[in-house]
Amino acid sequence: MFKKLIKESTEKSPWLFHINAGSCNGCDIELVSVLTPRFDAERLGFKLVGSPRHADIVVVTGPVTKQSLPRVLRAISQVPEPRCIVTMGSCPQSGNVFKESWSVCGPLSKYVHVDVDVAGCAPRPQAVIDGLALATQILKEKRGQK
Amino acid sequence: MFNWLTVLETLGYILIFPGFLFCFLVGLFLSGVDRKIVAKMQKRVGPPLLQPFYDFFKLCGKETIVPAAANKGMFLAAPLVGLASLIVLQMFIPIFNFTAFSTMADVIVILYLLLIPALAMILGGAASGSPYAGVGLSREMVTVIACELPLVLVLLAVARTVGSAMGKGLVFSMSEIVNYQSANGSLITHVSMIPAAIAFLLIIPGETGSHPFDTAEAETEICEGLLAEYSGGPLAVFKLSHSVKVLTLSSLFVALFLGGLGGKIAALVGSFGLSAAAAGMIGGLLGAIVLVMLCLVITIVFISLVHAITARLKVEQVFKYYWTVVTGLALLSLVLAWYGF
Amino acid sequence: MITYNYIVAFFLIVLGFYTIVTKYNLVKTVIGLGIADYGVNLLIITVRFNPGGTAPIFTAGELTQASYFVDPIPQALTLTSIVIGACVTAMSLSLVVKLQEEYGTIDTREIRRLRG
Amino acid sequence: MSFLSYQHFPIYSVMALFLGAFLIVLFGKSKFLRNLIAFLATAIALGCMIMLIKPVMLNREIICYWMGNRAMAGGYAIGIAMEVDQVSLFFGLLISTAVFVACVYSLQYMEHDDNKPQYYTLFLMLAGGVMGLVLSGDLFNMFIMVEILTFAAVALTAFRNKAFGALEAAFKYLVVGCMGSTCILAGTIMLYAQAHTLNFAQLSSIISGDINPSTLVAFALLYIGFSTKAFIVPFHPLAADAHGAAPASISVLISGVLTKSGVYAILRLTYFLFQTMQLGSIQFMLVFVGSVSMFVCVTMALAQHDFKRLLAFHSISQIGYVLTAIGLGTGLGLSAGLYHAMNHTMFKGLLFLAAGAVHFRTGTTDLRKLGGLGKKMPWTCALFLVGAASISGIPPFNGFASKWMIYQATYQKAVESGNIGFLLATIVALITSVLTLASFVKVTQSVFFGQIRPEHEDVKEVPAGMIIGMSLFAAICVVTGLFPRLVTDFLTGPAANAALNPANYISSMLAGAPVYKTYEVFAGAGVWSPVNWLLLLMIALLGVTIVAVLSKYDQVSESKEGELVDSKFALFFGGEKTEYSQVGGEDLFWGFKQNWRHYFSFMHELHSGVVNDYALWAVVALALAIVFLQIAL
Repeated sequence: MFKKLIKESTEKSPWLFHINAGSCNGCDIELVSVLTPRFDAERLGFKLVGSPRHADIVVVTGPVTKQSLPRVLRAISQVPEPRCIVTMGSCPQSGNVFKESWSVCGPLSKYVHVDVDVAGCAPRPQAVIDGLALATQILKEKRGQK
Repeated sequence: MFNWLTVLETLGYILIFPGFLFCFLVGLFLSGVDRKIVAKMQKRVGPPLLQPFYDFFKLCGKETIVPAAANKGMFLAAPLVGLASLIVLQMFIPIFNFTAFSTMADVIVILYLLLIPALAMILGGAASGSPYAGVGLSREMVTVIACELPLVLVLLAVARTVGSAMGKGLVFSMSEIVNYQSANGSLITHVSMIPAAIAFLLIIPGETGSHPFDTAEAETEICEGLLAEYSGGPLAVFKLSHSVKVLTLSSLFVALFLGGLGGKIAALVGSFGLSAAAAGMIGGLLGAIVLVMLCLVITIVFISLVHAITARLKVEQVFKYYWTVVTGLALLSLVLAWYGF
Repeated sequence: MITYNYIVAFFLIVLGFYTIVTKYNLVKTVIGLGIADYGVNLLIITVRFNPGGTAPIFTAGELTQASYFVDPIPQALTLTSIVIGACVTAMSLSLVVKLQEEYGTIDTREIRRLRG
Repeated sequence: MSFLSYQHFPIYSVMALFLGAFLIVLFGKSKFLRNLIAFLATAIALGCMIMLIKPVMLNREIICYWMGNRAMAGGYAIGIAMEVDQVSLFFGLLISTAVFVACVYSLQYMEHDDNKPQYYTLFLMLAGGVMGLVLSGDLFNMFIMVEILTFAAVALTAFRNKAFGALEAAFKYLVVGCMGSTCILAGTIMLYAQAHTLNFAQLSSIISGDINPSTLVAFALLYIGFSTKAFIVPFHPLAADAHGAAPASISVLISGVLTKSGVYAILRLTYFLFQTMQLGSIQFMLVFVGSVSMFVCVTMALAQHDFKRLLAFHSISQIGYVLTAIGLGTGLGLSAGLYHAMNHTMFKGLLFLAAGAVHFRTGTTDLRKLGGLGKKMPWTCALFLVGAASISGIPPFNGFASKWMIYQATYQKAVESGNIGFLLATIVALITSVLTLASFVKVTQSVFFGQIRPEHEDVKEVPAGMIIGMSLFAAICVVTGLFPRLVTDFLTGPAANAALNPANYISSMLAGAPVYKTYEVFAGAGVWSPVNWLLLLMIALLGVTIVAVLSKYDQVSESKEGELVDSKFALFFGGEKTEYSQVGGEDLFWGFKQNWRHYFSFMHELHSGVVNDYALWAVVALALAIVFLQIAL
């Protein structure tokens, strides 16, 4: 019963940790707008937390730059299992307009396993919520495997 | 002298009614209500009422990482000590006429027991070795100092008021304070106690570290401060302690200032004409329900409302606020009580 | 006559304290301690001194109610006190020497590493 | 009387310590003999005191011992007397315990130092001086003991004369201490001029009924003189200097023992010699000085960055509690004050020994240069936490039991006398307690938690002898905290009773037949028994732990021993690589200090470190005491 409770709860309380890997701030603002009264992601239990140790879902924005790469990887490694990595915006997926710049190491999927990609520049809040909801499903599956 | 029934009763107290289960359910329920109400005030739908339960169970299922720099024993033990001491504290606070162990508690003991959960959190955070926890620790301690002075004054004023009313000089015993109220009406009806009650209500958000005073766990500035390195089970226990603390402080307020309702409940139950045992049972149950109701009101007005309408203060502002405004109220009350109003 | 002794004794104590408070030289501070000490010694021997009394040395049977002598106890106390005063001076002067070696000065205003 | 009759035990315990000091001078070259003599001397002193519990504490006897059997002649006490009543024995017990533990600890702690024979000689001289002071029944004898202990303490303060500020601290202490001694001698002799005797009991019987301006000046002189020994305000900077510079085992004696001798003497002075404790003005004086000491020293401690200096200020703050409680003049207050005096000796001893342990391994006590030692020195850390919890009054340790009694005593006194000043004392005491907690949180964070400094990576736990010394203190802290009834019934209760019945003391000395009258010590207040609470907490903790273990709370992921730290187990640094960054030091509570910045900067200016200023404070205090007593009585 306890296991089932945990499994059910995993789906219902995903906490987000947001990493900015050299983003232009567009996606960052969109992510915050997801939590505003208009879209209110908190009704699904989403909560933005300040420490990777508390997080379930890591949201990465920005084309992973040379400067930020080791820091992003370190922060991601500090998130306890089960965890889910969501890239937000086109930058961490393809590099977007910064592709093949000398300072950009992206895409992120070269370095870690990315669970969900939310495309767009910047993605609309609805898309973000959809992606996060998908991430919670993946999280629940990972929970189940354990 | 060894009586199994007594042991069973004690265990029941600890595990079920004023103890663990009650604290767990009501505490998390209160914080669920708090989150919901804050959302409503901000015109949001808000999380489901059971969200804190989900959070708790989810955290229980997560991996617990002990950082290499941490002092493992202290790191893991601190949350448990904090929770256990809160539960014991809850058992000392009389719920109207129902007293589990309150005969041996008095207000100064309670004042000190209230420090232990905060101290457990401070030591746990310190043991994690994180500099964010160091900053959080400093802020938490300053908040504790800030709340301590008005709390002391309020408790002294209560002791004096009840003492002079009972002709004893001063009364520190919790059960005597509650018994006096259930016989003679709530303390809040005394003129001198009104500022004290307001001061106590203003202390609640500070002591529990809820919104405008949550400098110690500011997630945006210092990465959750004391809890920065906690994950999984220990974090769940800390979150639970937070919620239970709201319940503890609210029920302490009810016991100190609204104990007169106990007399009303006893009279109401008496009018049913039940046997003594059944009356006791029903009275206890009714008392618990009334207590939860009152705690809800206190939570909504003094935690959720304050949360929704204020922005986080700086830690020196927290200190200044408590040592001027709230202390002023408490001091006023003490002076009034001293001269017998 | 004996009144002068009291006045001088208290004057010496006050003078000693005044020296300690106002002089910034460590050696002078030590001198101040000495002066205060001598003041107390003078006070002690003045107390219970009977003008014209004999020395309190008696053989068995000699002591009667009519014997007029000086109280011996304060004198014994003075001896102890003088010894202690000498010790104070010796010890404080040795500390002054050490302080001079360590700090290179004997001005009290300079010797204040421990403060606040 | 046989030589083993308990009448002789007081003198044995004093002689054991002085003889030990003498023998170490002779045979101190050999390490074995030196340690053996020091250990035996302190053990004999402790043993004698423990053996006296039964006759004195339980059977309520008062031991009068005439040196050389020169008893009273013609109604005058000519011989030198030792008089051991319950108060003396209570302090004697504290002192001998602290001395014994400090001696056990020194055996290994002083390993790195030279001149060990001199150290032990002075150590035993100091111990013997304090012991003689509390057991003496003669005012001049007290003065001699005061001088002995002042010299020993000054010499020991400067013992590590290469340490930072040691010489300076010793000199300051010597100057102000000798001013105090001069005051004591002047006061003694003024009393002698009035009463023609130096025997305590006889002085008391003559003086207490006939208080004139001259005796009041003597009172003021004695009070100020003994204040310098107790280091209460305005003499607190000397304590801070002396404790900070002395070796830790000596700091234990200075804070736990020497200050107690001052408190003891003030208690003797007010309760026995002048019997003025029922006067409101004397109560006001002691409570006022006590409360000011409490508050000023705790705030000074918050601003310190040296471990031992911080502890020294706390030590005076706790003496403030003791003085406040004693100054109430009630049975409960006395009992609480004596209880707290005892607790203070124990927990402050423990804390100083822990500071010594840190110094022993790292060579520094600067809070800004320490951190993260909890992992390297787990025993020291755990024992330090016990001491810190005790001093901050966290239940169930002993500090809570006595502080709780002090709050009740002060508040009760306020209600009974209708004087709002005592209420202020209660509030100051409660606030001081939480500030004490704050500053120990600071020490805990700065020394034992947080990140370890790179240069302390190879620090080891201290040797077993030092752990044993600390454990003894910690055990006493826990036991006296858990069973406060034991202490109040057998130790502080009889002592408080004796202090409230000075007639017994006088008559047993002068007539040999005391008349016992028992005062109600606990009027309206009780002693909280933490055992039930602790049991409940244990059950709750067990319950929580079982639930936690069942839900796999203890299945943690952690880095393997000796392996390079994986980034997963590194501290979260906002994604950066973990670097050394320790949050600690004197400014940990800036939120508090920011609001009090004017006060703190004023205090910093005031404690200028110039010995002339401290001497001036002493003179001003003396003048104030004389004027106050002349006006008030």
